Amino acid sequence: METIPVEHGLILAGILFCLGLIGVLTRRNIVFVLMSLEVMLNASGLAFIVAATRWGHAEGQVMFLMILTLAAAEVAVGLGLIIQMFRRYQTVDISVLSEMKG
Amino acid sequence: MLELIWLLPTFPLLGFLALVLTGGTLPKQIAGPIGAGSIGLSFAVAALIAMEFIGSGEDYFVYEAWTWMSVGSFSPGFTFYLDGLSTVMMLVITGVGFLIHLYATGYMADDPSFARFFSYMNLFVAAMLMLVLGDNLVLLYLGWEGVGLCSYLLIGFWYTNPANGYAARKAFVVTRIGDTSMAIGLFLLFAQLGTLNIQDLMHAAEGEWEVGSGYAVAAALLLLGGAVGKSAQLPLQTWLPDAMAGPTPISALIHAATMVTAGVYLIARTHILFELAPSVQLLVAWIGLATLLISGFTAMTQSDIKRVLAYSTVSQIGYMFLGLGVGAWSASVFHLMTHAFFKALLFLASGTVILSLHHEQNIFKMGALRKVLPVSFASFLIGSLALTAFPFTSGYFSKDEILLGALAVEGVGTWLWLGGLIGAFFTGIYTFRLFFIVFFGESNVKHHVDKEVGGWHMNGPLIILMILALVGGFIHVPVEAVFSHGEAHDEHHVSGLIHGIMIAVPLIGIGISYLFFMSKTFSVEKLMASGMAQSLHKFWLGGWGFDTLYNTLFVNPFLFLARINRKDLIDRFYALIVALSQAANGMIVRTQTGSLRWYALTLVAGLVFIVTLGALL
Amino acid sequence: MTITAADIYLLLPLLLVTGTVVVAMTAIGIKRDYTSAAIITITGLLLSAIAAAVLMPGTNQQVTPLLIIDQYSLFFTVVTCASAMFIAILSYPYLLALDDNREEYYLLLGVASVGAVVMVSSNHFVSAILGLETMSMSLYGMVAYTVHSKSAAQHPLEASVKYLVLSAAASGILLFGMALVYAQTGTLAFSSLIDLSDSSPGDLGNGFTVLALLMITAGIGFKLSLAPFHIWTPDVYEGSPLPATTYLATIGKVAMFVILLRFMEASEALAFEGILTVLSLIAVASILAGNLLALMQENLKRLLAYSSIAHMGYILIAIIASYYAEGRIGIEAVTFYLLAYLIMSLGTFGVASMVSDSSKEYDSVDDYKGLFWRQPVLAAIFTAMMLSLAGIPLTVGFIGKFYLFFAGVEGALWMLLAAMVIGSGIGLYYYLRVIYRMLEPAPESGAFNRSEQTASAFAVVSVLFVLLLVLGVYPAPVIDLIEAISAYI
Amino acid sequence: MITLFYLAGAIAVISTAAVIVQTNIVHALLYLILSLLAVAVVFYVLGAPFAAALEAIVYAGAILVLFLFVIMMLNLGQHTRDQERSWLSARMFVAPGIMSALLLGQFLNVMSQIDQDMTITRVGVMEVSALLFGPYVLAVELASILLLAGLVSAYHLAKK
Repeated sequence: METIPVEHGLILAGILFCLGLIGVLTRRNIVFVLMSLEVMLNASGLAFIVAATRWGHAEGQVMFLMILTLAAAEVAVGLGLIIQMFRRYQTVDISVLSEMKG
Repeated sequence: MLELIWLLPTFPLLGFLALVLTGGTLPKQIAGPIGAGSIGLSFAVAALIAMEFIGSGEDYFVYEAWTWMSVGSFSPGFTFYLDGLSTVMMLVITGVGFLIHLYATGYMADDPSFARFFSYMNLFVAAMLMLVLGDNLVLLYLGWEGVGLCSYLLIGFWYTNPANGYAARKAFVVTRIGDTSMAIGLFLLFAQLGTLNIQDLMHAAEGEWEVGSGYAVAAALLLLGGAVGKSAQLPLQTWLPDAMAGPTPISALIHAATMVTAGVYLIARTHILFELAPSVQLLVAWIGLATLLISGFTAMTQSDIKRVLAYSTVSQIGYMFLGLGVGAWSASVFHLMTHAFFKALLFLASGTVILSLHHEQNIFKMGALRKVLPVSFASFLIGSLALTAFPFTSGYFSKDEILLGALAVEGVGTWLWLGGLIGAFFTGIYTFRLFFIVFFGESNVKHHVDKEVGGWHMNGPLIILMILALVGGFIHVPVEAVFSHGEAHDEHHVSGLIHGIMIAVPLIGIGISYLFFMSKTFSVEKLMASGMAQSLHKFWLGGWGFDTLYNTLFVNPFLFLARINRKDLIDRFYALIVALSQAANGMIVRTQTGSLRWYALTLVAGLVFIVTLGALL
Repeated sequence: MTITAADIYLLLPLLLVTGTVVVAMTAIGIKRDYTSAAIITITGLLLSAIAAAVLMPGTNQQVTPLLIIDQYSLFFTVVTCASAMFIAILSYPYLLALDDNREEYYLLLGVASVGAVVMVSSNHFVSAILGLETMSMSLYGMVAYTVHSKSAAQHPLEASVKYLVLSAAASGILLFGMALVYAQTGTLAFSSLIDLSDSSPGDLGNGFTVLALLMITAGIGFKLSLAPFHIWTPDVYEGSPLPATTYLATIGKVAMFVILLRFMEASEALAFEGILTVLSLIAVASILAGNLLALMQENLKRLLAYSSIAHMGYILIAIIASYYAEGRIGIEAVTFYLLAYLIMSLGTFGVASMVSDSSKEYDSVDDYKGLFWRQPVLAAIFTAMMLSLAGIPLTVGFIGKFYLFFAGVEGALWMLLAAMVIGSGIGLYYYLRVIYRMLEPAPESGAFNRSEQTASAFAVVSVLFVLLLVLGVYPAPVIDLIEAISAYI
Repeated sequence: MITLFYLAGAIAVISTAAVIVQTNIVHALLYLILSLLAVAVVFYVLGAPFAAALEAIVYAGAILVLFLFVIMMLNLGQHTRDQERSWLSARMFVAPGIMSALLLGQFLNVMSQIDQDMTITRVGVMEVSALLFGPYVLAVELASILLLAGLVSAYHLAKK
């Protein structure tokens, strides 16, 4: 039987998660922001799969499927908003969306 | 029938609401019947309930109208507790209250703020009933503060005169000192015994605290603080004479018959606590004695008809405290009732005098009024006799019981009895001094008085109160069950001599008063000639210098502080809080930049912060 | 485990809400009609509220691993469905004038309610996430619903983008935390983390558990807009159309809190000192930040957003107290306060959405100047709501705050209570400011004079007003009910 | 197999890093697909072939195609590259970099204390499906509602 240290799997997920976070925080292009969000969600899914492997469960995979669904729906709505935003401002720069403050 | 007890405070409350919600615009023809009628209805219900309750022979009756909320061990509710004590109180409040309301419809007829007056009066009665009928500390406190508020509003009823406003503030501030003490006492009881129900509290206190234990003494002392404030006893007695600034029916209802006796009620209600703290109980007696003597002296020197009566009220409540202090619980409650009759009578009669003389209150500007004001004369005669404890009037029986109770105390009892007797002697002097000066002698009236102000709604209450003041002593106060386990039951056999002395002393007082003010056998002027007598007179007139003392000790330093504080340090402090909040607001608002990337950054920063913190802990 | 007929019966409220969406969608497919979509949704929500109320006595059963149908969840099913119905009624006049497809709004509202019902019945990560995201997904749409309308001067697009991006990031954090918990426990159901950390050989360590729990805390903290994760709240509230704001502020928060409560109780997370400290800090920070931010705020929606941050902080105190205090007083306090918060917020936003509509929102505090002289009844209701939010006696807000306070006292959380007292003091200032503004003389060229009020919307705020008073004066029956249902958590 | 795990993991990390620093959006998308495929390989190694397949099909195949579609629709081709470059200065990375580094440091700190091996058991389509159509059947139904919400929202927002 092959074994992999559980922490390696989780650390991989953690690294991907942090990369996603960096993407969300740095990019001004909203499409990139959305892509980075996908990376974060995917990292969470990976963490679930790793955990499922640790226990030899199928449940973690079920959760992964749910995350997949969630990611798909989020992308659909997000892209809808991007289209709307581009139509109004002719840009994908999220900095234009800072009219409300205080 | 007993379940209808919730109607008692409800009627006055509805009256209050009706008068207030119409904004005081109701005409007198409607506002009067609402104001007095609501109390009348309450009295009718109270009478029926009292009859059924006494007939049932039960010791007490509890009716839970509803529980406000029940959170953990804290469950205040509108629960009414009826026993002998609260029966007496509710009958006095609604009965005497109704008569005074009725009287007031005549007395206040020309006042532009007629409806406002009755709205306050109704609210007062509602609060007072809540106070005496509530079975838990929350209701008790609610009623306690409610009557205080109404008292404040009514003393300052004629608020256009700044002096009235001052009197109202003084009453409010002074009683507030007592209220604070009481509130702390209630918290102490709740915190230590974990229930709000008064009866449960008393039983718990009995079970958990030793006689003379620290908690019992502290709680009893704190409650006593509240009682002396509300009942105008030493050292917080100074507000009551000034409270006479309010309309006379107010003086009769609030500052003679009901509210000022709330302190007596409070101590009687929590008598078990005081029995657990015998030292405090004895203190109650000494406070009562000191108060009755001091105010007795003062009453002899006053020239304002209402102030004389006010000091006599303070003095009579002193008797009640004396009774409480010596464990003559039912005697005190008895005196509370009879006092309500004759003092309300005296106040209302003085109201008629004042009104007939076009708001003249100085007794030296009256005189020879017995022909002109026959009803007032009769009222004053009967009221004064009862007040001086003339044999077989109501006051005689109750005062007698208190003094006998004092005599029964081991050790200091004789002294207390003697002090009370001296007080009774002075009562005779000052009461009949007032009576003789006002109704006999030569007329000093400036304005011509054509006739006595009256009408059935003013004279009717006077006549009923006259009867009560005369025969009220034969009413049996059904409070045995309330005090059953605490009262000194062993009837001391008292010799005829003692009885003779107790009957004779007030009569001697009356006699001396006659010699001074009626027959002029002795001259006041001659007595006053010596310098010492004058300064004594001045001292007594000023109420033993308590006002001056308090002014020097508290008010002036406070004013001084306020003056050097013209720049207002305290207010600066609050301004600082405001400025700090605004500055904090200014800073924190800057975090709301509107930039999405900044928002995301704070989100992650928060995450990093708590994760790091969690790892460090 | 498969679903039996008895389970179906217990799922009736959920099925009814879902069915409502399906029926509404079919109706829209056949013929676009705004009124009928509204009526179908309102009826469906009402029916499911009734169904949940009927099921309530004596029910306590796990239906599949995902959902727990007990009295507590059914109570909140009733509450959320009724609230959703109220919001649906309030939305009707608001959207009437919208020059766009109006019908889908009710589909979104229905789906969001499905999510809310799942959330309040969830004791499992899968259902928690699915419910949460179903609601969020609909809310993205609702927040941006007026995006096409030219006359809508607000910023629905900005609000929706901000909400979506930040909420998705928070979901990512939440999911990662859940994955770590799952790695630790091996089950997706909410379960205790205490037993493991002591003896179990497969234990991943205390630090690991705390890390996982803190990530979940951060995720949930975002959804509840607790400081320091609160920063999105005012912008999203301000930009959204009022009915969407109402949904977000009421049901969105309440359903999330139920999940938090169940998770905290089941996982015994508070037994970890780190979690306890962090939650206490979050509570204090939320109370102070919320109240301070609201202090000078001139936009009513932002003001309410800030005040909701503070209210969430208050409730968190009771959650912390539930760990310290004997008995279930903490849970009861949370439950009661959630109910109180729901009533007050629905009422406040309800009145605001009654004086506004999709073409013009009156969301500046100045717009309410003189409301007392124009519409005394509405102003009186609004005043009562404000006083209740401030916690003045004889309103439900007072009882709620008292309950929280009592729970705090039982738990001896003196510092937190001090924060609550300070916060309430500051709060009084800005709530009263709104009331004073209403009492000022009405400006000549008044911003709004809408005299025609929809009777149904008026009925809704009146019902809320009555509830506010009744629960403030006579809360005993509701407290008894809450005591009974709190035993199920 | 073990080597494959580390190899795929490395590819995933590198290509994800490339995504967040890319200025060309289409290239970034391709890197993201590469990253997702690498993660799919990781899934496979970890004994989750079903998840791996779905990762490849749904994520890489469907979701990212959706991205590509929108990018093309908005015509975000070459001409936005300069703009991206101007937005993406090194300074921008400071604060997020520190934040993420701290978070990652926490992860590493906590996880490096774990010393446990997991045995890889294959959990195939059968087992997952048995769950999905057994106890988790409600989850499947709810997922459909979730998708419905996304659908309605997206439809309403994206329409003209």
